[in-house]
Amino acid sequence: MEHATGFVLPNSGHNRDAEASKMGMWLFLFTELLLFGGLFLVYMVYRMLNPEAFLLSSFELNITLGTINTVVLLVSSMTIAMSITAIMRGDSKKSVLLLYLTLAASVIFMIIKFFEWSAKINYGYFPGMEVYQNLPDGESLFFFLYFFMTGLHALHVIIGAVLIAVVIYRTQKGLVTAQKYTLTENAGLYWHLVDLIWIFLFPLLYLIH
Amino acid sequence: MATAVATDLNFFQVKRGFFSWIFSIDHKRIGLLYMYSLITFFLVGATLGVLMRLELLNPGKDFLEAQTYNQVFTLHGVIMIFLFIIPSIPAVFGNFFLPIMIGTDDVAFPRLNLLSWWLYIIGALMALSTLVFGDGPADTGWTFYAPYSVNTSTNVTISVLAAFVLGFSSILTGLNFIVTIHRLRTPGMTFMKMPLFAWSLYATSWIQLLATPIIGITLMMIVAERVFGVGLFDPSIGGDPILYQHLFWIYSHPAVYIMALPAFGIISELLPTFSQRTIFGYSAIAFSSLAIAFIGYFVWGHHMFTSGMSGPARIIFSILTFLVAIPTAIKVFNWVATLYKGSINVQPPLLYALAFIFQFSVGGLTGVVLGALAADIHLHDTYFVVGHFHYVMFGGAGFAFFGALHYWIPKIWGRMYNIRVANIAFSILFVGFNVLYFPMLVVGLMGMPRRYYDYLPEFHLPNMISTYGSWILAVGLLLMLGNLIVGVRKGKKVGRNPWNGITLEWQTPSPPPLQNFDKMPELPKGGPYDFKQE
Amino acid sequence: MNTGASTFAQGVDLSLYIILGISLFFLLGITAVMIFFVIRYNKKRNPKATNIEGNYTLEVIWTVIPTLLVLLMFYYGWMGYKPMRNVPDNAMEINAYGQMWKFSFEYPDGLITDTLVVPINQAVKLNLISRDVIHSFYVPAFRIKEDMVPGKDNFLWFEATREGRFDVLCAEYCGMLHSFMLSSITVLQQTEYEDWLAHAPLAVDEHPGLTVMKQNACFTCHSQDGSKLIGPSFKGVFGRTQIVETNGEQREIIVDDEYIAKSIYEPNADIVQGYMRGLMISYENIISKEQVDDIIEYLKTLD
Amino acid sequence: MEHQNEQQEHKQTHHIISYKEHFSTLVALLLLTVLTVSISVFGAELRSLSVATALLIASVKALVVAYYFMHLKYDLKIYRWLVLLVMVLFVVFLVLTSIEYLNR
Ligand code: HEA
Ligand code: HEA
Ligand code: HEC
Ligand code: CUA
Ligand SMILES: [Cu+2]
Repeated sequence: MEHATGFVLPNSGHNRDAEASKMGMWLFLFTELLLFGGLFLVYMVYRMLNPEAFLLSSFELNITLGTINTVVLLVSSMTIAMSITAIMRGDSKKSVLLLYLTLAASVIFMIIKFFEWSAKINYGYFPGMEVYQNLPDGESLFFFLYFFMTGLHALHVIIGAVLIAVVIYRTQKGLVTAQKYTLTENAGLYWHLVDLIWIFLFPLLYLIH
Repeated sequence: MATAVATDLNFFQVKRGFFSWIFSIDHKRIGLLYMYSLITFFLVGATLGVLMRLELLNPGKDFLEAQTYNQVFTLHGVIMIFLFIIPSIPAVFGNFFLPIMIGTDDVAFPRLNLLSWWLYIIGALMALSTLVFGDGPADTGWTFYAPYSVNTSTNVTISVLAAFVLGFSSILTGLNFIVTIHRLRTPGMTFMKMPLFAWSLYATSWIQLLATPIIGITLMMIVAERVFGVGLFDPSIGGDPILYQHLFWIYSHPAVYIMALPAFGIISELLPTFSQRTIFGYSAIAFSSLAIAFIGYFVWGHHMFTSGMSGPARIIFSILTFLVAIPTAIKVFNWVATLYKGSINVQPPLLYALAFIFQFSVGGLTGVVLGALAADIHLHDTYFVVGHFHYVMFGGAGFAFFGALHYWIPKIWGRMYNIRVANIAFSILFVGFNVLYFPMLVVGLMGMPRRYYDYLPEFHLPNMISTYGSWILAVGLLLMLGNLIVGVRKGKKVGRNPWNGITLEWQTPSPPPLQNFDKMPELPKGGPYDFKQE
Repeated sequence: MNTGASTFAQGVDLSLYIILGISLFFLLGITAVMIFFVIRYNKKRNPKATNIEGNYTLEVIWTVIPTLLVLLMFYYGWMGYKPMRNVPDNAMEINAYGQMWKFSFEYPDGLITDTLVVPINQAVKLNLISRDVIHSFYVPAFRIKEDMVPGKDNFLWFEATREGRFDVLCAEYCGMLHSFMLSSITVLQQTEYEDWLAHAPLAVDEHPGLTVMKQNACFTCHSQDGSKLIGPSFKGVFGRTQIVETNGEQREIIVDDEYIAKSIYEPNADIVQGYMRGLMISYENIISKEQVDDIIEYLKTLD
Repeated sequence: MEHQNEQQEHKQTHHIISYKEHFSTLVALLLLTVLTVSISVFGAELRSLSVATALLIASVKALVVAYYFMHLKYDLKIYRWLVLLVMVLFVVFLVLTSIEYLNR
């Protein structure tokens, strides 16, 4: 930063430093990972204590929908990664298009999630509901975890979608360019994290067969 | 490049007015914002501590109801841990001095830094708001153990959410510091030429970053359980209350090193400056910080030796606990060796550093006693533990904080407090502290459990002495703060370098200009504590 | 520290002495050296400092020696602890219950007491059971402590080596009257113990409802003389008109059989005005239907 | 010296991954998904093994995402070390906790 007297510190915090923002993003992802990590730990313990109940309850989940959602997220991960390639090559139109695709995928994911959740809630599996109260011990733990983990994940999907919308807006405004694409990169990193977590949630919740 | 053109305006003068402070993104101002708010909360928490001591002066009811007493110690714990000691040194002195000591003009993300402070204030207000509505502040102890924390009708939900917000603030500070240290060191300052205070903040920041999310999610589970009426720790659906304890301590044990490591950093700055020589064993001290941070993650089970945890786990956690004492021991020995053949200038900051070494050793060694399985079975949840953690947290981290205040206040405000009064205040504090807390160790060995509103008559004498100690301590504390405040406003002006230090902050005017330096800082050639050149 | 009165005391105290001894040595040593340096190398005496960057040998020494010492400390801690989890086969089993804020004990023959009486030199195993939140069964003189965790079986054993009466304290915070959750262990000679057991007040001449309520510690929260404790007094409770809050709405009820039974099984369904929710736990799995009827009969007599 | 370093860093981060490479990554991930779903649906005999295989496949997928989509492969080395550190930390949490619960 320019000093009143023209004196400049060599490594100044006010310089634009793309590497620093990226590092900040990575560190933030680590905290997110450990946030879910706490839940995975709880999951592991309860699954160890109630293997049969977890098996039984996982039959209630719909593998087809789960698989579709997995594919949706994987594809969206690719589109956002490609959008970074596009912006680095200076093709902001293509970049925006790919971002829109990612956004669309997030909406599809949420719609499917919505149907899954409402089906479960209609059965009364939601914590505090009648059926839930009468489930055997381990199964109620499973459903509590199911709602808690997928709920928290869905929250992250929403945050990611908002972030992507911001990137689209700023790219269209010309604020994101081939020289200055950290924002897209960071949004991409965040979105991949959402994908990463799902990669583990999916087998742990749906595939205990 | 133009050099050495002095500017007249320091960071206090560039802008004025309340809003220029609370929306400032200058790391120095944010550091001071933290300082003012922290000390305020400390006084609130300390007043609660004195209240408890008054109630415990005699067995039986003195003037508090049982329920009130329980709320008082919970609030005392929450304030002291989350609002005072965890943020203390990193948020105040880390913010103010880390960028200066590594020769840059701000942290990597100044706006994020301001956000951290705001989150801190919001969390603090939430924690204090529990006082005014509903059934009052939580009465669970600062550990919020399930299932009691799920059953009680007091404002646990808000306290827990407050802790969550405060955790977020802490994470963001840590993230900011890590990036700052990686990206913004001045050219020529390699990791191995960094001041040890920066090293200790680096290790601390990693703990903040990687441990805090676990408590965040755990506290959310408590909230969920309170909201839905059933939950993951609810035994009636097969949940395990002990799992809550695991998750809580996975964070809270590393958290004790969030409190201790920055204090170690302060001591590593004070000793070389006041002995006018290099630190003994620079790399041993630097790497032991990382070792403590790393091993510290794996000893959480020592808080649960009587919880019904399985046998092998108890043994593993016990042995790991002993291992974490080694890097700390290395530090202590290196500090003492730093005094050897120095030219020691006994000033208030050094006195605090010496008191730190003594009191932290008492605290640490009692910690080692608690780490032993057999001893902990007897001592767990007794006043011995209360004595242990006040010795490490207050006698250690707290005294380091006071030492840092005395060390850097002349730099921050450019004025010196009255040294004689500071020495007197120190002596009263030191005596008061030990009279207050040593009896707790004794009464703990006798078997008095903690969180007791009332106690058996045989525990009377030590409790009485302890309460008298709290009065002495109060006098010392008020004298110390009063002296500092007078010093800041009316003290004699000092130049750049009143203590003859050589880390970079002493090369800039006091108070520093907005950009931190008025000329290119010069790195000492032989590492950060190379006093040879003068 | 009071002298130990169980077979564990020796191991625990030994580990304490060893660790405290080593600690004291280091503490005094460090402090003395520190003070000596500050005086000897004071600015006045030693105006010119000597720079010493470190010493490899010293670093190794003060890493290795403490490591060995802490391993020694660990060993003694472990040895003192080891017997605590190995219950001898001939141990006598007693169930120990913890609930807000009272301990109670159930002997194999069904005898239920508030304080524990055991024979000397006899291994006793306590099955630790909590009925509400976590408590901890602590006998300082015996150097034993173990938590009572709801939903989880835990245990503890000891063998008393001295006659006398020893305090039992609750060492895990469990709510308002945590510090009043006390009991005692009386250690008797075998013959005296048998004598006590034979004459134990198994069947006292009191109302069965009163017995049930005593066993479940109702009176820590409810008085019988009209004074307000944590819950409403039982004096004149039956038939009185009362304002309660049900699902957030206030309504007036008359205390009858059904209401009392509901108050015991679902205490949070109706909250009496002026009292707090969540303090009283549900006794659904603890007090049987018949016992509730006894309680109701007894409450009717209190006017 | 430092400046030179930064230059190098910039070059490194400027690596552009082609669309084709991204597409092949996706194909690999989809194949792995098909694999784990079919093991779970058809391979019920594997039983206890299936948890391990499911987690193993998930880890491989995660690694692929991190390496290619998240550019770890082309980034500064330090990121790889940090990711490793976080993973080790978390795995030790899991191990210590399972030691406790398996011996209950
Ligand atoms: C600043 C905070 C801080 C620090 C640094 C420490 C440091 C240590 N603590 Fe402490 N601890 C707390 C804060 C802290 N603790 C708190 C708040 C609690 C209670 C929480 C609650 O329940 O509310 C607690 C509780 C606690 C317990 C649980 C007690 C119980 O509830 O039963 C244990 C048990 O192992 C323990 C052990 C240790 C050990 C081994 C260290 C070690 O790191 C200490 C290392 C230091 C030294 C060893 C001294 C210096 C070295 C020498 C002088 C050299 C010679 C040494 C040797 C040869 C060994 N602590
Ligand atoms: C850094 C942390 C820290 C600090 C500094 C302190 C400081 C003090 N604590 Fe601390 N304490 C804890 C952290 C801390 N505490 C924690 C974590 C717990 C556990 C809580 C739990 O169990 O959940 C605890 C528990 C605890 C207990 C045990 C309660 C129980 O188990 O029943 C006691 C009892 O004596 C106590 C006393 C004190 C006292 C007397 C001080 C004093 O040293 C305070 C010093 C200050 C003064 C002497 C006051 C001077 C100032 C004034 C008088 C102010 C004037 C007022 C205004 C201007 C507004 N504390
Ligand atoms: C931890 C304290 C506590 C204990 C122990 C306790 N109660 Fe209560 N009880 C309360 C409180 C507080 C209320 C008032 C709030 C409510 O209605 O839930 C209450 C209400 C009641 C009421 C309704 C009283 C009225 O005036 O409407 C009955 C009946 C009752 N309790 C019976 C019992 C019995 C029987 C036991 C023992 C088996 C018992 N309680 C143990 C705290 C307790
Ligand atoms: Cu029961 Cu404390
Ligand atoms: Cu600990």
